[in-house]
Amino acid sequence: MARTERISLAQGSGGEPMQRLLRELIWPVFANPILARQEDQARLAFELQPGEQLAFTTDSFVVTPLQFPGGDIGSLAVQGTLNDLAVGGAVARYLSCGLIIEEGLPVALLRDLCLSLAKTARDAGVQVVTGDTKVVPRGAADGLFINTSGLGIIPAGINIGTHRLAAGDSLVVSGPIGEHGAAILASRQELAITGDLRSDCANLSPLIQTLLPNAGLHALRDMTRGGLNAVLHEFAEAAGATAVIDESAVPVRPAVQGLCELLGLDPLQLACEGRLLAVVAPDHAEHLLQCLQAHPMGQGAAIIGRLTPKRNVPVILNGLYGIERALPPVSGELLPRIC
Amino acid sequence: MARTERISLAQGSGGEPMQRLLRELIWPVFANPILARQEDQARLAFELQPGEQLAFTTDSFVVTPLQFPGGDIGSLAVQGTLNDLAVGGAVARYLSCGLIIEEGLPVALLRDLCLSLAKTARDAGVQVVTGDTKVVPRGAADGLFINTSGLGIIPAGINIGTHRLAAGDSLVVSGPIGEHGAAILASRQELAITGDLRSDCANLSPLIQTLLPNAGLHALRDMTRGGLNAVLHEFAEAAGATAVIDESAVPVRPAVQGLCELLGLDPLQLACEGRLLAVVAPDHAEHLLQCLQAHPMGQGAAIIGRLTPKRNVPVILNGLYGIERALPPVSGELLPRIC
Amino acid sequence: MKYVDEFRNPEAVARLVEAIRQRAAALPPRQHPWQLMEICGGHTHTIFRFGLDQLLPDNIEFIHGPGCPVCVLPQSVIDQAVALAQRPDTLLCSYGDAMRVPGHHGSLLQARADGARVQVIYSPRDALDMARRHPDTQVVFLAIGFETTAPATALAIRAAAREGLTNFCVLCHLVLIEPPLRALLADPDLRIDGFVGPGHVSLVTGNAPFEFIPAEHHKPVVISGFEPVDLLQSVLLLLEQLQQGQARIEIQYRRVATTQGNPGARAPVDDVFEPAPLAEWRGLGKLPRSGLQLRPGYQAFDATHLLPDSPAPGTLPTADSTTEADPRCRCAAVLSGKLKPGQCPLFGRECTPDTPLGALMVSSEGACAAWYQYRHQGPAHGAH
Amino acid sequence: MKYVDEFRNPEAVARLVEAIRQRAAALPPRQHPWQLMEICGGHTHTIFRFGLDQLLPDNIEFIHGPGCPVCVLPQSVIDQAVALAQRPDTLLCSYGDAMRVPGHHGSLLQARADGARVQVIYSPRDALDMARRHPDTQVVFLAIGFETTAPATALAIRAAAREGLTNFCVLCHLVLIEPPLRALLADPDLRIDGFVGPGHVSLVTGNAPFEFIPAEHHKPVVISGFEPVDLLQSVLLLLEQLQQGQARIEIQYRRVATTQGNPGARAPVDDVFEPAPLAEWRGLGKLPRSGLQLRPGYQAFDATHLLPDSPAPGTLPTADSTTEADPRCRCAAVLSGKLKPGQCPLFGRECTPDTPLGALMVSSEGACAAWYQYRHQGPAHGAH
Amino acid sequence: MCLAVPACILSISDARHCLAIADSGGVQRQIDLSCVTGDIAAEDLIGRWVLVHVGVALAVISDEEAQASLEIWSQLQDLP
Amino acid sequence: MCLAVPACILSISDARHCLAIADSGGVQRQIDLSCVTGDIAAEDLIGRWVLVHVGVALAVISDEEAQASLEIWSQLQDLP
Ligand code: SF4
Ligand code: SF4
Ligand SMILES: [Mg+2]
Ligand SMILES: [Mg+2]
Ligand SMILES: [Mg+2]
Ligand SMILES: [Mg+2]
Ligand SMILES: [Mg+2]
Ligand SMILES: [Mg+2]
Ligand SMILES: [Mg+2]
Ligand SMILES: [Mg+2]
Ligand SMILES: [Mg+2]
Ligand SMILES: [Mg+2]
Repeated sequence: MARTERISLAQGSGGEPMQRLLRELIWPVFANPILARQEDQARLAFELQPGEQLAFTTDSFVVTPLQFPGGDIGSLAVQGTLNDLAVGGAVARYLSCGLIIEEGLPVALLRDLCLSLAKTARDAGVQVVTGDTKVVPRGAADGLFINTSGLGIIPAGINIGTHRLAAGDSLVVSGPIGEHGAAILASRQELAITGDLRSDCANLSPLIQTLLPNAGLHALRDMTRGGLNAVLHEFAEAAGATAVIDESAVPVRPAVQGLCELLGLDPLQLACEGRLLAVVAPDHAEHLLQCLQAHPMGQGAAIIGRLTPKRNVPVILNGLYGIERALPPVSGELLPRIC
Repeated sequence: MARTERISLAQGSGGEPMQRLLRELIWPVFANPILARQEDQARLAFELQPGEQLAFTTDSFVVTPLQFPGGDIGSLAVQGTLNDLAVGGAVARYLSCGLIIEEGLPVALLRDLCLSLAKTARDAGVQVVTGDTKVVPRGAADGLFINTSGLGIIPAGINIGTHRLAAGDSLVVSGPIGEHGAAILASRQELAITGDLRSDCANLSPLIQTLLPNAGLHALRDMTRGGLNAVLHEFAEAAGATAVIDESAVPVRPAVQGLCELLGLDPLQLACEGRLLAVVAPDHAEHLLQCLQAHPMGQGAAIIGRLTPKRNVPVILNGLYGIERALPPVSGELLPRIC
Repeated sequence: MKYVDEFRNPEAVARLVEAIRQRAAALPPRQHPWQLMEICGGHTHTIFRFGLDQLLPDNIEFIHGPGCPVCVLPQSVIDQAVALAQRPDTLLCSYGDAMRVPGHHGSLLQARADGARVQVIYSPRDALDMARRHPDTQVVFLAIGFETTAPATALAIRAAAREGLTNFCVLCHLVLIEPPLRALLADPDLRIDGFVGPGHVSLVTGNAPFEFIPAEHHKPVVISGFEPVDLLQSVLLLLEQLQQGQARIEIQYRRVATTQGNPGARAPVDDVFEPAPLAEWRGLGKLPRSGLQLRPGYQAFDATHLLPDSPAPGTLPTADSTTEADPRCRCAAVLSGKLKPGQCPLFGRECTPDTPLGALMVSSEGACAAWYQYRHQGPAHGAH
Repeated sequence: MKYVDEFRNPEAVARLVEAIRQRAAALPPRQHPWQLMEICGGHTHTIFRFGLDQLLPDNIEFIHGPGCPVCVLPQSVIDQAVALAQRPDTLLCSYGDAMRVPGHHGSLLQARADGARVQVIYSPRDALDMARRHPDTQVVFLAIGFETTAPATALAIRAAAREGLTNFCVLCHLVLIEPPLRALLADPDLRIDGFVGPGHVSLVTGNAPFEFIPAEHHKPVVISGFEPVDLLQSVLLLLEQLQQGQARIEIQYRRVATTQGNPGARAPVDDVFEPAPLAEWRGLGKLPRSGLQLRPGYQAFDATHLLPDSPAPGTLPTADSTTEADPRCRCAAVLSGKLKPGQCPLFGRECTPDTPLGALMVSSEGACAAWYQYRHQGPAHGAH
Repeated sequence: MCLAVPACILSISDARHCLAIADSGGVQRQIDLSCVTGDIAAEDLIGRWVLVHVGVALAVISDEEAQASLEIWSQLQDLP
Repeated sequence: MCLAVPACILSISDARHCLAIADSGGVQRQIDLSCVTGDIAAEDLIGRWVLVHVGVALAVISDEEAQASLEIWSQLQDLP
């Protein structure tokens, strides 16, 4: 029988087939002494110095397709959670990993995705210390969903967050936007689009570490679902301010722009998975930009606008011809347009 | 339009419809000051005393149907994770909550399930401090999946775990087994079975707190997927021993037994969600049993067997007529039999 | 991108704006501004996206026309599409644009959330591919659009016929640009002075659908491209005609549009379709010979056969028509330039892009939707 | 549970065991033990679950018979079921028992993991309900079983016929108990001394299928219930006959079984089915008139019509038959009591419940599977 | 083969199709009575025990015979 | 209405059905050339730019006319 070996419901049953899956595929991939104890909970001999805070975050990853140019759901599941820790100034330490597997997923694919997850974690110096594996019937999930939760330490003295946003602050992006969203859209079979599109997904922590010493840094956010648009609205609302963006200053790669022209989409709404928006006091903006541009992950960084005292809309785009217009919030699912 | 209000993909888009969902449904339900900061990560001013350990666990909940006699996916998602913390001796403190919602889920149902989750957490004295909400297309999930990760503190001096298991130890269950699995099976439309079946799902922490002072307590496990059978195999393997069970000592409620007779299933394989197996030094077993029976959640507790030096199989059942037989591990999905 | 970036050049725009300003100043003085209607929603989109209306001098004003196939889609067609999508064996394929348009029982997005099978596609060929890949599924393609979009639909139907695909059919609401323009221009109060013609319709049709405008109404038409430089050039050409008292069709979009249009694009349409006696328009009512229907030889591809109360083959769906959902709706006045969107009493209150009541709020190309998104975010911020 | 717990009573069991021991001691001495075959897998299950074989004296031994409809299911039927389940519009409904049985291209469980639609049901009526609830889905019910199970299948088919359900049909592999017993008893080397008769077949059929055993082979038969007390009583009754040199049919399971059986259960079967000329058995090959097929009036419910190379209507599936997957398989010897399961060279090595090679390892009722699960967990632990 | 369980008829759920609700050890399911209503009306089976296989009642359990069966072993102690 | 984008023909992917691969700003998709091959063979369109709407090329772009269009504004500075 030359059947592709596939995950069966039995492997989620709690019995021997599941133990075998864990023993042969899951545990070896994530091998570390804490996980190896096979208890229901990881036991961490954690130490927190005075002034340090514990950062805790969770994200589920439901990307389709599971593998895409530039990454896969495994690497993304680590990067996304590490980024959510990093934008709070935290140094990531431990991850959990919850797999929800659809019956029928090829075992080889699952292994590749878990290896990718484990490698990304290892490269980032974090351990997957606790996990859970569920198998659901065909049609009850879409191949594989991964939840990761992350634990990290925010060093004493770090104080960034939306509470520090203020009118006058400069807005800086770390690179061209929309590349993850564009790569995912193009990867979907039904649109049958190819091109020079790669997800920007990345662990932003090393980049963020270089920014934290900047005394003018007020807040960071990784731009994920809803893209730059969503973070601008979130920050404007949190600051009680209006974000004014120079449209032509926003870096967009040609292929992303091309895809958007073809499908009638706005790059500002496309997701990123390895870009951040930094908000910084105006007199520290240049220095922050230089820090970003000096790092391989921030070469395409740009100052794109500023927070201003509140106006009638939360986000304003200053267009190519100097005309301001409102940037409406993302209003739903991204639908390609023909008109 | 008298449409049932249903979750739409737009509500997972990162844009305004999603913000509205979070603002109007999710955040109010979980209301607490840490979550209210709406950062990408919870920031916890955690303090660990010397000797204390941090316990970290994760579980995804994929139960069908979403509501069942005795509970729902929301309460279960809290109880399951709290139990995984508690069996390590930890006092739970914080939870994360990752929702994966299938497009089309009635909003009222989602609200009920979230309220149930929040209430269960509140009743247990833990806060949901970080979360994530995804919406996937119809057919890409089964209504709702919930991942929770939990953080707790293991007090200094607590040392239970599989490393302490030893031949000679007594095996004690906290109550009748298989009730969750039986209730779920019966709730599935395709079998069309009704009866006096209620999930046993419960937060075991209060019960476990009464057991921890017992110096002979070696290990605890909540019996979930694979039921008592799975935990016996896990413990026997970890201890390098054989578990010998008196079949007639294992408490099984009549309706659970009835369902098993009807469908040709073994109650030892049915999941529990509020029962534990305790392993205790033989001379402390009686005392542990009394502690259990003194607590409302442990009234049906029973000593069911013991760990013995390793024999040819990991688990042996001593039957009604004194004949020993091997208890094979759960070999897959639970399939009703006609012969 | 080539043929895009050059036509957005800020310097070119600045010079064109200056030339327009000078030309406008030379127009005869009058009380109300000179009104130019851009027929096509694509132009409306460009105007708002780049703020071109704000670059124009005070005495020149854009009026946003009826040329958005989504805005004019009647609720009855959405109802039919929803009914088809709800059939258990059926997959409804739709352009993204039509997904949010409300019918009487909600939109296709809502129907999908309720369990109907709906797939967003980019090209009619994608719907055809769905039918090929899923032989056990009845694929229904919701074919909307003007003359520009009809050829792709016709080509897909011809391919299905050639292959003998029996699980592919089309719910057809293809419409023609001339009838609504005629209806609009029949209004004796219409104040519009000139028309920016829809370049992408024209490159298929040629000038024919627009010839009645100068001929019968003595108003100039300039067939325009869709980038800022195109549109501003077209405005300039219109002002020149107005200044000189001329009224003829000019083509600004010469890189693709010609007087004759593209007969190669019309041929498959003529083969597959014929004019329908009546078609319904949201906001405009029923207009004679304003739509296309399948010719008798292609009846097998008519999805209305699958509907429970299937109308006589070959007629456009007209059952249960409501041309306007709310009597307070002022779409007609906005369309004819008598009111600005913000002056409709429903604007931004009951009528928003998430809950559109009138035709012009439905698609992001609609005048009210564009106004809402780019100018306002609700009435709390005032009318301007 | 009433009629269950009383028949598991340990005191009753102890007394019965003691009586058996005394009776066995009174049997004439001989070299090899007295072998009693429990025909039915249900009895095998009880024996292993309660360890009844270990309670018997040394000179009494159970031999596990062919009476498990899952164990004897040929690979070709599974292949057909898989092929049907893979059809995009088809839902295959199966008893849980048949899900793990391997065909040539894997089991139904594997097919489902690969994307085929398979639903586990408890009753044929549940399959019928599926067809009613999903009128656009072709529901195929994999009907396996002996005479006990045939009435439920017949009732479901009659209900479907009455309702005019066109999306319900049956892949039928209903078999009869007498032909395999005849085949077994035809073996001149067979050493079995008496038979524990299958109570649940008997309560439908009455004694008829077993009458040839005392009549033609002069061996006693006791029709037995399925609880320990039932089985041990039956053993006792068999020993009495053996001691007295008798050979007749006795009924221990009198609370439900009678000499005549239940004509009310046979009536729907006779209405819907007729004997098939041949049926295939895993491990036994093809046996004449050993199965049931739909009568001509019920051909519309024959799922084999949906198969690409559909056999002539009314014949049981026999294409591509392999009666044994592996030539080293010793199922036949185990079945006839010549070998214990653990003595097969494949047992616990290549042949395990997860990867069954022979018929007797397929279902948890199979002699080898029961032996494996209750006695051993692989060869590492030795043969006993 | 042929797992069958005793069940007590609680009520007739569909008289026309001879369907009843039956209880086995505390769980209830709809079963088909049509094979056991040759000599007895469905309603008269309420409170009686039947033997159920794949949702069909195949026999009415004779309590007398059951008791007789159980008495055998109590007499066994007198066995020689 | 009628979002259309310029695209450069890269190759003929299916000559029989007149399908080509075209590039718009770095992304490629299959498009249908059959409406623009009246006067010119499909292969001769390789390297040419067309205007694409819903996957169908509706016109071959005239570069001369495009340049002429662009020259208008450069002459505008001379305007009175
Ligand atoms: S606001 Fe709505 S109702 Fe009013 S004119 Fe605009 S589209 Fe029509
Ligand atoms: S071990 Fe397998 S092959 Fe051998 S007799 Fe048993 S079932 Fe047949
Ligand atoms: Mg997060
Ligand atoms: Mg995140
Ligand atoms: Mg984030
Ligand atoms: Mg777990
Ligand atoms: Mg799927
Ligand atoms: Mg856990
Ligand atoms: Mg758990
Ligand atoms: Mg646990
Ligand atoms: Mg998140
Ligand atoms: Mg589903």
